[in-house]
Amino acid sequence: MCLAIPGRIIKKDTSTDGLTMAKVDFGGVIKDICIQWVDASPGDYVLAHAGVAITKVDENEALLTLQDFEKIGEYLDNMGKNEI
Amino acid sequence: MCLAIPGRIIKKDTSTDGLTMAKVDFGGVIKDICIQWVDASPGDYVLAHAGVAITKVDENEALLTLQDFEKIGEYLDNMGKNEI
Amino acid sequence: MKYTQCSLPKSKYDRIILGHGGGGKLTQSLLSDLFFPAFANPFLNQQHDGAILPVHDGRLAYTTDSFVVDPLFFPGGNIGDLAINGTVNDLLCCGVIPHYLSAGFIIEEGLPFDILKKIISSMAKAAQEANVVIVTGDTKVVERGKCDKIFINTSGIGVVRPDTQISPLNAQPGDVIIVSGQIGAHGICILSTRDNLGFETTVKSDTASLVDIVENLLSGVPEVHVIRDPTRGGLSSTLNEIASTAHVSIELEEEQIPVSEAVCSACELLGLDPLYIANEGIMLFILPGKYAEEALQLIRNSPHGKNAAIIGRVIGDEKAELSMKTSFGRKRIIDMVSGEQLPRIC
Amino acid sequence: MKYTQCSLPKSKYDRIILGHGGGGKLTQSLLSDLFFPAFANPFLNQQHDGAILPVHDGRLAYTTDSFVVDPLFFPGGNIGDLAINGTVNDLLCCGVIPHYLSAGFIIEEGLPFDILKKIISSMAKAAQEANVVIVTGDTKVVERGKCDKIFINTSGIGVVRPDTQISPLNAQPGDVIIVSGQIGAHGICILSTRDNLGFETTVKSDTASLVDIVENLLSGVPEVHVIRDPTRGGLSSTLNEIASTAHVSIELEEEQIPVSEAVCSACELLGLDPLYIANEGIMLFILPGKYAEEALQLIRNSPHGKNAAIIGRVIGDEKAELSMKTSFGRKRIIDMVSGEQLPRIC
Amino acid sequence: MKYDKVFRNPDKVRQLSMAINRVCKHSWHIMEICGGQTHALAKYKIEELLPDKIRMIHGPGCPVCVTPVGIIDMALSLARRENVILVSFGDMMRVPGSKDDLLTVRAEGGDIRMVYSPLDALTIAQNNPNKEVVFFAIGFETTAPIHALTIEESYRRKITNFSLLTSLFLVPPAIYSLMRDKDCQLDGILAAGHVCSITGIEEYKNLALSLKVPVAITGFEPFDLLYGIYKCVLLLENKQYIVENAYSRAVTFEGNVKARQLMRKYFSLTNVEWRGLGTLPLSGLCIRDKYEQYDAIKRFQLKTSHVKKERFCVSGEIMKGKMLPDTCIHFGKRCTPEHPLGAAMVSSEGVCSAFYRYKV
Amino acid sequence: MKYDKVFRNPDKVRQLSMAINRVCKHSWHIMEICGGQTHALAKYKIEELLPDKIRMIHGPGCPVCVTPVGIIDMALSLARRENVILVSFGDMMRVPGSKDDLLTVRAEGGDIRMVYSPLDALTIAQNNPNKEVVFFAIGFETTAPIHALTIEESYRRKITNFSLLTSLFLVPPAIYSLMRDKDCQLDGILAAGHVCSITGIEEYKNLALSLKVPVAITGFEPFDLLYGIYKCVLLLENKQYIVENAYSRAVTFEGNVKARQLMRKYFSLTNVEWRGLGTLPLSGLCIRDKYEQYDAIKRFQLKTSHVKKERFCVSGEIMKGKMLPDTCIHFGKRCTPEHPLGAAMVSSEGVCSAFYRYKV
Ligand code: SF4
Ligand code: SF4
Ligand SMILES: [Mg+2]
Ligand SMILES: [Mg+2]
Ligand SMILES: [Mg+2]
Ligand SMILES: [Mg+2]
Ligand SMILES: [Mg+2]
Ligand SMILES: [Mg+2]
Ligand SMILES: [Mg+2]
Ligand SMILES: [Mg+2]
Ligand SMILES: [Mg+2]
Ligand SMILES: [Mg+2]
Repeated sequence: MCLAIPGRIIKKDTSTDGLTMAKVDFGGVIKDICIQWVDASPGDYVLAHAGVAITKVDENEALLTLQDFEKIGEYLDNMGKNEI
Repeated sequence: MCLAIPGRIIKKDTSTDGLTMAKVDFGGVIKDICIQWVDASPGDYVLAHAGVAITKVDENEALLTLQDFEKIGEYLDNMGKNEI
Repeated sequence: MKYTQCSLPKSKYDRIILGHGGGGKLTQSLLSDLFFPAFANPFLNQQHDGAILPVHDGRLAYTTDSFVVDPLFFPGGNIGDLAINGTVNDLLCCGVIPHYLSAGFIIEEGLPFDILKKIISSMAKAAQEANVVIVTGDTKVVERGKCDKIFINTSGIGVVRPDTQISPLNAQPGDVIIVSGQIGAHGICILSTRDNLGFETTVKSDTASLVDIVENLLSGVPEVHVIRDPTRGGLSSTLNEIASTAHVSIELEEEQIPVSEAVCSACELLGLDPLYIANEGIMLFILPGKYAEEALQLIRNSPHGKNAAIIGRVIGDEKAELSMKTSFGRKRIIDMVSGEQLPRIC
Repeated sequence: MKYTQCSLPKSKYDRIILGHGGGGKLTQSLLSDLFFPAFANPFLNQQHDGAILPVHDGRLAYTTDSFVVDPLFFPGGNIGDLAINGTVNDLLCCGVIPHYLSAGFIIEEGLPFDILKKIISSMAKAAQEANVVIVTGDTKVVERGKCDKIFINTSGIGVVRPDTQISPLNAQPGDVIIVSGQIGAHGICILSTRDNLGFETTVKSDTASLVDIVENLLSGVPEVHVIRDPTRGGLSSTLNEIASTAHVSIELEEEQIPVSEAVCSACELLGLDPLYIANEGIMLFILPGKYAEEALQLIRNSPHGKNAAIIGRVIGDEKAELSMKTSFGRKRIIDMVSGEQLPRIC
Repeated sequence: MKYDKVFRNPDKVRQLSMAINRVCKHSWHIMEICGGQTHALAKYKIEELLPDKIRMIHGPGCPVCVTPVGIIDMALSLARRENVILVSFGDMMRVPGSKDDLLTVRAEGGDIRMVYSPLDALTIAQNNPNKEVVFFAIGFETTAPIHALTIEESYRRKITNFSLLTSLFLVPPAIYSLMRDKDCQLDGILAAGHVCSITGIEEYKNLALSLKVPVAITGFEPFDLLYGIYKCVLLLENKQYIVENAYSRAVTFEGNVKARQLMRKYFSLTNVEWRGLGTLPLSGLCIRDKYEQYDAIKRFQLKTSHVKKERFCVSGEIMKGKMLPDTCIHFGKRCTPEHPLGAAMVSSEGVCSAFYRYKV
Repeated sequence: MKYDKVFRNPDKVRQLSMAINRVCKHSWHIMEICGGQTHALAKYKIEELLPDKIRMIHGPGCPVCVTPVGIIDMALSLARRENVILVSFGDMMRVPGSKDDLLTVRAEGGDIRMVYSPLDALTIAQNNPNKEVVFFAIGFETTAPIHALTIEESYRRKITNFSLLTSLFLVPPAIYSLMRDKDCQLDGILAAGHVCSITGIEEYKNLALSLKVPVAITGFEPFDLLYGIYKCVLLLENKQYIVENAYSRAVTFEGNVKARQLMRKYFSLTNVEWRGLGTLPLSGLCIRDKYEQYDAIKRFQLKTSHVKKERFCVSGEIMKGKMLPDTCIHFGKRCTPEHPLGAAMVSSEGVCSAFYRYKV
């Protein structure tokens, strides 16, 4: 459920008094997305679901995940060495 | 103006409380025509214009016209004889 | 184990949905369940992007027409046989033996399958009668409201008979004009179904492929100059076109033109002229006067040609105009109609 | 003498009205003012019910397609060049040299003349580029609301090159699959214009006739088994069809399939799969593995073939299925889509 | 009808033609009032059957042709409204207003329907309760009572979304106007048979007397036309300024009383503009104030737009017998049935159109 | 996004696969909650990268699949009304009600529109003021706040012709229900990352604790899925019944507070029926009485039609890990994506459909 994909905010739309909208770039495809639930600025990544940004994508956390993965790799490498 | 063609009343339509309508046969083509302005029965000919019978066709008068025409013919024949 | 409720199966859609035009499984099933069985022939069964057809040296005739008739079904036929007959007749007009047809369908989402089936089977039957095969096809489905139930395009290929030269250019002074039957039936039949102009009539569409007539004629008469089917725009448009293409004048005899009483009456009712009414099973032949009687007999001996008549002649006249001798012996110019013929009140 | 007021002249209608399809003078003027000059060629100028065409002994390929695209104009093309390119490509798929096209127009009353003119001139241009001539045609006009602005049917005839046998039946184990360019552009381009699903993208339709590629390929490689254009239903439908027609299995390599980033992104946004998206300027070639690299070079050297890639191979497998090796080296069945692909929320 | 064929019989037609030749001693300009008669004369080439001494003048009796541009513009503006269905006779569809015609507006998206009978417009109104249905009610005395009938029926059926855009004309005022022009060339008149079926003969008696012009009430078949001309020539030669009923199978002295009552109930006399003739006093009909909800002009507060007079057409002169259509400088050149400059080229009943269509 | 590609990197995926093989000592049934995850597992053939000891169970997290027949029938009946435009996500179009689906009703003439966002339905409502626009609002916690937003916006923009036919579900009650079945085979859970973006982590902590089941909050890319499985296996092997956030770039502890506030403002908890699972207490959301004008069921006084139980589908059993889709007697025979018997075959997210579509 809940197809959501990450996109980069290009520009906030300040023209309307209602919803906070922004142009969001999804890998070359641009769509108007409601961003009023996230505290994000142009350049930030958001996860958009059904036309609304449900969360900001935390790039720092992404890096932490990848660092954790590297540790798994190292751990396995060591384990591998030990086993062989 | 006023394209009107003769047709024969096939059947009066007694189903409606409004306009007096009839099925009228125009040489094999049948159309519903309003006949409330004419005093006509099935078998009678009417002249229909824009869906309404504007007059009954008087067959007797038609015959009289043709008789008059015959007289013209005779008259001309005689004249012709005289002239030649 | 606990069974949970679920929906009824739908073995088949009973209407065309957009997916039937999507190029996927539904399209495939439409082809394999309906089109292929109806039109079965080895060429179509190639299931290729196109059909590969054998030909021999010579000349081909190639034609196309789209059919958009409303209503789809009318006394005497439906859009399906119309689409076959129309294109077969156009090929016949080129003096060829019709061989191969293509069929392109544009279908409005929601068309009941039953309707489509009837149309397809009429097409198959008409094709068989005309001895042609439908060798390639295409189906598109458009959203509701974006087409009127179904449109059919057919194109056709025929092989030109050796030694025949049929062309509107060939009409020449001394030729006679023969019409293969009573005119105006198709147009009047369709008009009779119109909501606000409609009427009851026994007139049936004349839709038919006229292979019989053309074969009989061409096999018996050595020289035929022009063959044309006076469809949209009727006799007057077709003969006007021929006159201006061949730079000849054409003179018709009002009293010789076969028109049924019912067609005449419908025309008088609406202020129309039978010369401008569409035909779908009528051919015009233009050929040398010396073969006139022979040709007339050959045509009249064909199943579709019983009411054929010699209706006029070609004269060598700079004006390249179409005229008609009225019943009172007077000559009247028959102009091409401008746009659609509109019913008149005055 | 007293002059009385009268209306302004209307030298021309600026929109199509029903009368333009009536077969009378307005139809004639449409033909002589617009169609004949745009498509000028000696066959069309015969002004007959069909065109008479010379052919030599051999085999013909014959195909038809209707075009109902909405919008009429889109980045990269319009319905006019689409209608030419689509039919030319279908002929190319038969391994033939495309020669003659027919064009059948169904026009909604009210279509601005300017729009029609642009479409016609695109058709003329596309025909010229593909070196084909439009030899016969037909125009119908339907009432407003009974069609979506304009539909075009084109059918086409080509002459089969001697000694070529191109057919989906010919795919055989050991063959490779080559795609001529990046997939999905046309479908995504059209989808981006949809009212409620639309998005901004730089993706342009790929519409093009691929005569260049096919000529280069066939002149350089002695054996080509299958040529197909993966239009509606995309790569997956076309390859599934080939697999089931030829009773072989096909295995693709996910990583080799060329897709632009923008097409990928649009697909992710709407939950679609590029394998199922329509193409209009892409060809699939299936040929013996030994010619793979040579063929790839020939295709890449053609103007429309720069992004060509070898994307898979034919294997001799009873199942006659289409599968794909994912980036993780796993095999996945690629089924034919059922009906239209629908955008997903979940 | 068993008498149909008789009245087209070529032998009879030829005999009548001979008879006219015999009885006609002097030169006469005879006007057929009705466009339908103009049409039939042209279609059957009847003028060729007349002696050179007789010249037929084609009258103003085509409602399609004489409806002024201003009213057509109103119809076009109504047809362009989202909530309006404009209903019209087929012949009105191609008549140009100051810029467009109904066919063009329909092509642009206007909901315009053709009907055979005004009564069909009521059905359209009933089937489209959320739309305003306006019938473009053109006509002479023959058609006007039928329009009145739609008002009566609309009231009876409680239809509230129906109204008429009227353009209704009366024959006698036009004849008076034409004949009183000092240059007018008319000698005799063929009255329009179908109009007289409604109106009866009375008012033509007065007209014949006061204008000193013989009137033959004439039908539409070739026989009828020649018979009317024959009668008219006899009257002319005998200087009898009376009415002769040469269409007695369809016209009675009193006419259609019921139809006239209905017409009077809903319509009153008014000055109207005739395309080609200008405004003539009390020459037309309008809906009585009492029934103004049926009057589209009032219901939609329509205003006559200012109509530019950039192009001119001489159809008024043609109707007075001063010119023939093909002497108009535009005839067949800038003015053709495809692109009519003037109303007389528009309707197939129009004098210029009939001349063009059946030209030799 | 620069991290997109990274999370699909085949090398990393292979390394994770190896890591799971290493750490997994026992047999585990792990359920991915979300249909999107089911889809991705199938599309990337990720189960083939797992040790045999791990069996993935495909959970109930597809709103298209679990929406009951009765509500689909309501949508169909609304779509059939002349004055209604029914707006829906694309995936709902082919889901069978008791007799038809939306595609069929559209083919029959129903005005049914597909949108990308519920906000687009508001535009449709504004553009069609004379129609009732009903949005078929299906979803879990991710989508429900967006539906709430349409109510808020509809009020702000003074749109009075807009309402929602809701079919809204909550994940935790379904997990509780499945896990409490004594035959349930589930050991660990991959929570749905995008749901958790909204809900945060709190309630999953309680769930893990009370059900004694480890939970890994998991994303949707191949890397993410394997990373979540890896974390889950570690927890399982270590008997740690806690929540691990394996999708921390998109999920925070507190989740999306604003979205939840809006959701609570307009919706309240209710018992709902899940297609395949039956009615579960307080497992869904409905529009609060205060805003009942936005509730299509009340606005149109819809009644659940009686649904025949003639055919059966075992998707509920599949979700409990008791059966695999291809052991269903209908699978691939009477039940295919073209003619689905059960909901799980309908949506491409559905477990049977994913199984069928990506079958080896
Ligand atoms: S030819 Fe045209 S411009 Fe001239 S009088 Fe006739 S209608 Fe008027
Ligand atoms: S295959 Fe069909 S019937 Fe069987 S469980 Fe899946 S959805 Fe239900
Ligand atoms: Mg043709
Ligand atoms: Mg034809
Ligand atoms: Mg023809
Ligand atoms: Mg095709
Ligand atoms: Mg429709
Ligand atoms: Mg094709
Ligand atoms: Mg094609
Ligand atoms: Mg193709
Ligand atoms: Mg044609
Ligand atoms: Mg339209």
